[in-house]
Amino acid sequence: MFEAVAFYLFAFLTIAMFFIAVTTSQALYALTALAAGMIFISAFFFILGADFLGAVQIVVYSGAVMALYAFGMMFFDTTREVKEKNGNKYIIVGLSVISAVLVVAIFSAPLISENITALYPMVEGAGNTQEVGLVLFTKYLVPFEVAAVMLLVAMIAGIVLAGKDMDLSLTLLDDKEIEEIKNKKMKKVL
Amino acid sequence: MMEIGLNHYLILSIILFTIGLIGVMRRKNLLLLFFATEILLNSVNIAFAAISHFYGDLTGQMFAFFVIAIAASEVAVGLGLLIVWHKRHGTIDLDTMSTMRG
Amino acid sequence: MLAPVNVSLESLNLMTLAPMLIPIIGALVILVIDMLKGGLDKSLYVVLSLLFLIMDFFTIVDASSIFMKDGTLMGVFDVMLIDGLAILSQFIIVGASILFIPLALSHKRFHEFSYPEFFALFLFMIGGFQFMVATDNLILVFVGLETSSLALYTLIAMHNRDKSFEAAVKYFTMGALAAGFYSFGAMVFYALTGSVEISKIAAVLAANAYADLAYVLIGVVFMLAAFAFKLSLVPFHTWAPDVYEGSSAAMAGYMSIVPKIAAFVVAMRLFEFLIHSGVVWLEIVLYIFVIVTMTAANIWALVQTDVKRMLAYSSVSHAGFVMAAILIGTTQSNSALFLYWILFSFTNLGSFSMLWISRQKHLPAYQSSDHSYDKFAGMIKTAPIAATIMGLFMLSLAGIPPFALFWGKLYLISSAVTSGYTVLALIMALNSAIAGYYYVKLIVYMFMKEPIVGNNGHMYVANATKPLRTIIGIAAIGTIFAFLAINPLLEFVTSFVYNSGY
Amino acid sequence: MELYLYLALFAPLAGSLFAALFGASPKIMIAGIIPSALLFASFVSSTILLVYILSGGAPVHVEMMTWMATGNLYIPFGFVVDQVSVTMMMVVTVVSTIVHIYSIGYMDHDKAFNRFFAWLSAFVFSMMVLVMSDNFAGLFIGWEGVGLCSWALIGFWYHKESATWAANEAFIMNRIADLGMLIGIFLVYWNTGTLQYEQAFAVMPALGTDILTLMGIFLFIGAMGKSAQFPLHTWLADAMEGPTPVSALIHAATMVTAGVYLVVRANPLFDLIPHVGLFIASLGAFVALFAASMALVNRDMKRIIAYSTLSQLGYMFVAAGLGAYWVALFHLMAHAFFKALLFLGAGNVMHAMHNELDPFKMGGLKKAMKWTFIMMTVASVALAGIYPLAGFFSKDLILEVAMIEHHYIIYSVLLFTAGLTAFYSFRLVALIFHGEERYKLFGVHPHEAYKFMLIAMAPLLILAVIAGSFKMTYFEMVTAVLPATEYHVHSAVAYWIMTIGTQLFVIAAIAFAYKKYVRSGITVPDGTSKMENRLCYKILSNQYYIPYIYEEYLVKPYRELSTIFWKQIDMKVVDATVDGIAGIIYGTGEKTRDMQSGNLSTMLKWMVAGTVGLLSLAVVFGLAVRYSVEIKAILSGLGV
Amino acid sequence: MLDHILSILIFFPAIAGVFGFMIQKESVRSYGVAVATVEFVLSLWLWFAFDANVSGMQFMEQLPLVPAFGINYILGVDGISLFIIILAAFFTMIGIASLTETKDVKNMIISLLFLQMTMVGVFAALDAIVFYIFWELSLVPMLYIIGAWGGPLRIYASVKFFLYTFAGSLVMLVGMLFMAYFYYQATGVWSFAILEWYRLILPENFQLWLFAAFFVGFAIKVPMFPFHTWLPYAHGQAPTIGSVILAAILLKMGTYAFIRFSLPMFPDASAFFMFPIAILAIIMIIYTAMVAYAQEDIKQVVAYSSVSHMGIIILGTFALNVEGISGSIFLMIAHGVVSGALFLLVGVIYDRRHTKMMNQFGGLASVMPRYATIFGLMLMASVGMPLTINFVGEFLSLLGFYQQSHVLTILAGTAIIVGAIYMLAAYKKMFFGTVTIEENRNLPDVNKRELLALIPLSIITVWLGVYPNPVLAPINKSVESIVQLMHDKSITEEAKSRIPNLIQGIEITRTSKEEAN
Repeated sequence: MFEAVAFYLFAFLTIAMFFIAVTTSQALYALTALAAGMIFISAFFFILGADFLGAVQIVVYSGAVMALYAFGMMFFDTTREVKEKNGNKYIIVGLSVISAVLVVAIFSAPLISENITALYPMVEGAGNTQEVGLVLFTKYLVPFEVAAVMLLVAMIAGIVLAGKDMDLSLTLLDDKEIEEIKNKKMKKVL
Repeated sequence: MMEIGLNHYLILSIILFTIGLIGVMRRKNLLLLFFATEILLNSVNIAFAAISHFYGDLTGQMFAFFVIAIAASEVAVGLGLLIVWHKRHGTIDLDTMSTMRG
Repeated sequence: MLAPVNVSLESLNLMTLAPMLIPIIGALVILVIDMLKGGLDKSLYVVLSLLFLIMDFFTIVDASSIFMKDGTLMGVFDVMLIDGLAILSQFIIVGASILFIPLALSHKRFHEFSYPEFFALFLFMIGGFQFMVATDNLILVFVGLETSSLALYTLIAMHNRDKSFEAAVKYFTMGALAAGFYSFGAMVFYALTGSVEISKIAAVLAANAYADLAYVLIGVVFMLAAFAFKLSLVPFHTWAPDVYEGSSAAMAGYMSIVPKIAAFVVAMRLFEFLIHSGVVWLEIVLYIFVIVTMTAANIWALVQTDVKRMLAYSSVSHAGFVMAAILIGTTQSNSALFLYWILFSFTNLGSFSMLWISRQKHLPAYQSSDHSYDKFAGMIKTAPIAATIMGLFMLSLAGIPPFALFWGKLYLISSAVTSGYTVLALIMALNSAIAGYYYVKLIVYMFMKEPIVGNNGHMYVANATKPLRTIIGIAAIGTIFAFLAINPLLEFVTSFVYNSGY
Repeated sequence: MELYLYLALFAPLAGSLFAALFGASPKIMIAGIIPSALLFASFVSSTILLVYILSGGAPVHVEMMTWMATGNLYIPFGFVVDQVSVTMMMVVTVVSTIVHIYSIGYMDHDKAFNRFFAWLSAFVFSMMVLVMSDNFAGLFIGWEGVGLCSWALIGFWYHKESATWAANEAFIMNRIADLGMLIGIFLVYWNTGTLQYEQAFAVMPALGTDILTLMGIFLFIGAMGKSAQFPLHTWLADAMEGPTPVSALIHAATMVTAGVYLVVRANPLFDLIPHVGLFIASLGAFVALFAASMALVNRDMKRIIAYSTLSQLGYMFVAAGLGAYWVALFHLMAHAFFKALLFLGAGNVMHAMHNELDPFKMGGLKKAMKWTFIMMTVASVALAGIYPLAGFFSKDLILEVAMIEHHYIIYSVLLFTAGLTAFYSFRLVALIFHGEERYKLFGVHPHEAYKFMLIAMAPLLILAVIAGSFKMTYFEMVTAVLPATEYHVHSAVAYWIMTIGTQLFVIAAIAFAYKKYVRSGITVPDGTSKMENRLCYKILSNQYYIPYIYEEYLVKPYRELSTIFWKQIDMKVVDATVDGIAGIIYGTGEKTRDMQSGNLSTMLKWMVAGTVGLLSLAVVFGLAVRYSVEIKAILSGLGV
Repeated sequence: MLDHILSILIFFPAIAGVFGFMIQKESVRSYGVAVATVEFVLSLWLWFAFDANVSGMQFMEQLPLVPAFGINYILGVDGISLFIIILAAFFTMIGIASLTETKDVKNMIISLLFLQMTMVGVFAALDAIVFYIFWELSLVPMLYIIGAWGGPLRIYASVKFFLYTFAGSLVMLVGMLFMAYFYYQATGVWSFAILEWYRLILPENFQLWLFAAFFVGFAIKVPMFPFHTWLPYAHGQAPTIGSVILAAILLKMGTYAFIRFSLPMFPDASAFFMFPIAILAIIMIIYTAMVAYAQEDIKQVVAYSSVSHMGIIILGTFALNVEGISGSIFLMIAHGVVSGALFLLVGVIYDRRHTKMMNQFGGLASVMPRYATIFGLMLMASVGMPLTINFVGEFLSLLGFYQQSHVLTILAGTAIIVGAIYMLAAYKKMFFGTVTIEENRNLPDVNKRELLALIPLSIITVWLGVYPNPVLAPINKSVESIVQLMHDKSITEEAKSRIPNLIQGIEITRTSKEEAN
């Protein structure tokens, strides 16, 4: 019963938040709504017993991602009202509704799954974080490491792209111009 | 109705996914568009967690975990791209972004 | 409480990680070198990357000899999967990368190559692709895919001009949507089978006799959408022309080969068992995809005015063509896919490299884009050898025998014929004919038009250096003398594909 | 004897090639003399062969080399000199030698003198191949060869539009007939397995009548073209655009008789199909009358003679068609002599009159051109068939044949035609040589031809007079290979009545011609006289409007249809379809490339749309599978 | 040396072409002539060494290419291909020798040498894929020649030529793959060797489909009505040398392929499709002849006349008997010589006046008598005058087809009439009459270089017309074996009755099969 109440409550809240996030014309609202939605989602994780995931959700999204976005928003100066020209709304509405209806129609039928054996069953008595840790560092060690690489890539990408060196494009300059600029820089340094 | 089953979570997930799709389609501001892609990934995460829960299997949680990591990386790269674009053009409206066509 | 986990190191088969680790280590080395001493010339990084890639290549050779001896190998908690497909695709990935990386040594200076990070990201990307193909775990596929994609977006953007940012943003945004599709699809499969490993998914679905076909289809739809994006199948292809146009020609050539073969391998793993289990829907949908992609992309390529954009559409069309192999799903067709792609890499890399060496920084008035057709008018008069080589690549792309791609087409169409896809074979053949037009169009410009006044032909090779010429030479030799290599290639590919059970 | 055969055959070729060497150079006498000499050699050889055959020698048969051999087909270059071919050889060599010598004078002032002799000798060679060949294919070589030379010689003065037009007309019309000939040859081959005369004819009696009839008809169609039988006759009159010696040689004496020769040669075939023979005879009779009627009013000297040739060819076909092959051949020979003479005489007149052809503009030329006058008169008499000249023997014989074979209609037609012949021949003679000297109005000063030309013509004159006396020798000779039917009217009385009646009728016609045209006050008709406005005159002078019909209803539609085929069908249908397909493909690209709007939002929408499309397909398919039983039931209920 | 003479013949010009890049621009023409002459001499040597008494393949060569997929480099000639190879060598030689083009002559000559490689290759290949390689490859130099040196519409014409034939041959490729698959099914081995394919007896419905697939490729190449419209453009726009080689050799690829592939591989389908194809051929003959009559451009007349003549070749091919097929092969050579010569002749006048419109001429016979004579000779050959080369072929083709159908042969026989009509009309317009245009008054007659090309052609025209046996006999020998093979292979009653049984042919077929092994 508690589960049901919590589910519906949070379901309503997440849907509402995300709906606001995609429809509002105030960027700030959107950001706030998104952040709220993310936190509400972590609630589902807790309900479902995925404590570790819930914590990660809050930390990563609300902490890191939202901070980044907020930072970005300030940078882009999108705190004001966002004006968006939308062409044909019917296409958007139509496509979304059709897809939703189709998928919902299929999923509203009960999912009959047999022959399923949990490969990494939850172990009685162990905390979720422990379980996760075990699986993460055995079975999913490689993906985990690759994810680390991915984060490294993202970091490098972020640094490179946002870095100052991008301001001046060597691609668009002739060799002569590049030399000149280099010389200037050298002088400044000296 | 009151018994919350897997299907409830799945349907919720689909609804959120659809909201994400709507956002992806209607947002013209790239930053806000990225929000929508976050919604997409998050909606799937709910489903993963739910399936994981109902099957008593950790793989779903693992998947969700990696999805979060991926989402975070995407934010970094996406914002990097937006910053560069914004520096050049002072806008992040994607309608300004159609020099190539045909 | 949790029981302690005992893992023996032998059972992990850490060897399976070696090919992927090498580029990653290489990338780290480059980053470290940059950290220790900045301002080093790009040539150092190029050679370093090249060395690591060659090492990587030999590791794969080693892996292939193990595969030939022992068959498919699983490793590291059965996450890694070194089968014939993985090895073949890694050969292509690393081989194409080896051919690509010297293109950085262009005569003119371009922004991205001034960054050591470029090479690091490049190697990370290769590592990502290698992970992607060497597993049947959807999680690792996803992570590998994203690693490489994120690196790729950055590499494109680092070209540092408006079009490349635009391209990167478009690619990135659509990629994010595709990632959403991918995760949704994976979720559905997980919901159905409780597993994210393709072999297990296949086993469970088969055990259930596809009782929840509708669910399976939903999963397939989203997976298909995600891979259709990666493989640029119509209508998920829209990024391709813009991204190719926006990025540097070398990068565009690279993109037309490597990410796609990785995606093809995953698609093969994922869809082949479905096709063999008699999911007629998938067959129909793939059929439609193949035909629409081939035809529509061809038709759009006809009307392009920029060669690079034309080649972009042509790559889309080739992807559709090769998608037919997955639709057909026999050993012959899967071998044909690899054969085709190997030959395609030579030719396509060659043709994009030709564009690359003719890259200008400032466009003259008559040129509307980097590589507009007008630019190549009368090339035979001003730069005859370059024109001839470019013509060769075009002929090969058009499937004129005995150049490389003809053999791929031959074998692929033959596989369609052998499996009873007669109409498909005919459509493929006729599409090749339509494609002939736009390839010939470039030849027409190069060989039959008068050069524009003031064009002394220097611009066609303005960006050329020895390494670039070497790469083009290798591509040209590969294209012309492909017929000598077909037999060993075919036997090699077929045995690998066959022994992997595809 | 083979040596003589080869000499007879190849001497003209050598002459032709010799003259051709100088083809592009200015006139050189030797280019005329050498071919003439070589032709004379050929004539001598032919004579030797004739003597040999006459003395009872076996036919000379040589096989020079293989021409074509494939499958079962074997065609050699084989030549045979037997009684029939030696007759033809004689005719050809005699007339052509004379014409050659004559031409040296006639073409004296022509710039293309050398070319003329090249072609003329080439013609003789072709004609020799035609008559000497021992198989149908060889005959066809000669057949086409003479057509080619005829084309070149009719169009000899190629700067004249009418000449080239006539040349092409002649060639094309002959081609139409040649198709028939070709089909006939195919029929012979596929039914007898060979094209050699001997073997083929040996097999023929075993074949069905239908096949033989077809063979006969198609071969005869070939003959109709060369011999200008109705309806392929119009080219002959137009062919008079060529130099007159050409008309004499080709369009009177030799080539046009090739058709007759073919029928005679194929006598074993035509013997088997008398109904076809009757058709040939009827057509011949019709043409005889038809052509003669056109000659009545014509005002072109050469055309009149051409029509007379046509008419005489009709006679020959009557004989050949009725099975009197030797008679046909005999008339062929006699006709060759006097008709060539007539033409050469006409040539002299033309020369004298500066190429004037209208006899109404001449008159009274007998003073200026005595010898020519004599020759032409004799030739006309011979043509009219007055005893004892050649025409009498040969032509009356044909009348007798018709009588004896009980084809009275043919007989009466021929008899009537004989009268017409006499009339128009002497109308011509009268207009040219008698009466007032109308030519003076045009300021012409006629002169007699070169003496050597006249001397050259002399043999013809003699032959025209005496050829009839060879009749019995000839009969004995040729009947060795041809059916030896002697044609004698059974009662002597009837014979005499017939002969004398015919003679009287002819003489009356001559007298009428003289009466009408040897008088003063004949003016050049200007289209105003009463007679000229009569319907029948108009019909005749317009050649029954046949050339007009051909022009209007064949040539023009063909030309228009060709243009339509090209511009409407080839360009606008066939080619436009191809371009249209390409255009549709390209146009689709142009129209749909806006799908790639370059706007990221649109791209994303496309992706979503693609996914939704796939989803709907999935749902439809999923439902269909789930409810497949029900759907099948419904479908079967609907009767699908 | 003789073991590899075919490879030498194929690749010598190509290698020479590659080396040609190093030659000075001024000397490249002499180089081209030298190479082509050597090639021609080699081809004559081939003829000399050719054993005319053997019906099967000679000078066979075999190298594995892709043995895993049954593709091997197999070469060989028989009486059918021998003479076309010689003709190709010959035309390349005289084509280069009489080249008047001065723009980019080096590229032109190198292209021609490459083209020669592909031409010889097509006719010497005994493996379907090798055949296909050369077949397709031949399009490329031709595309360049038409597109770079042609008239104002050259690009349209060349691209049309390329795409049209390319599209057709791709369908053919699918057919080949099917054929190989059937062979694989029957024997368990992949093979593209034509001689192996000959041994396969296919069910009739397979034959029909495969025949149709091959037909598309061949018919476009021939080109048969209604696929012919690329030809007038290609000819109309191509430079002289392009037209010459296109007409003389490239078109023959299609008809040759009919004889090499369609007939022996699908005898029942050939018999089945005989009448439809014959009707197409007749439409080709008459319709295109009429279109030719309507032309205003002399080159277009010759171009359309080519189509018309190809109709007769097709007809002869589908006579399905020795006479017809031999005739059609002979006519291929004949038409090659004659149309090649006619295009050269058109080139002669085009070089002088830079127009091909017939109304720009008239009365040329008096200005250029030698030219007029040679033109006249070729014209007469073209209309099928006996004792010229064309007649032998036309006669035999029509004769052969007469066995199959009387009425159709009569219709087809109108070729000799309609052919004469347009040719004579064209000749009249150009050569007869008086000179009306001032520029024409002082045109120089054919010069030595032109005569160098034209006189040998004239000699061949007459020589093979008078004495075709040296060529016809080997052709006949090979055709007999093919016809016998067709008869033995055919399964339907229709085909058995249409294709004659040659008693003495059985032995020959056997030996040729043995050789194939």
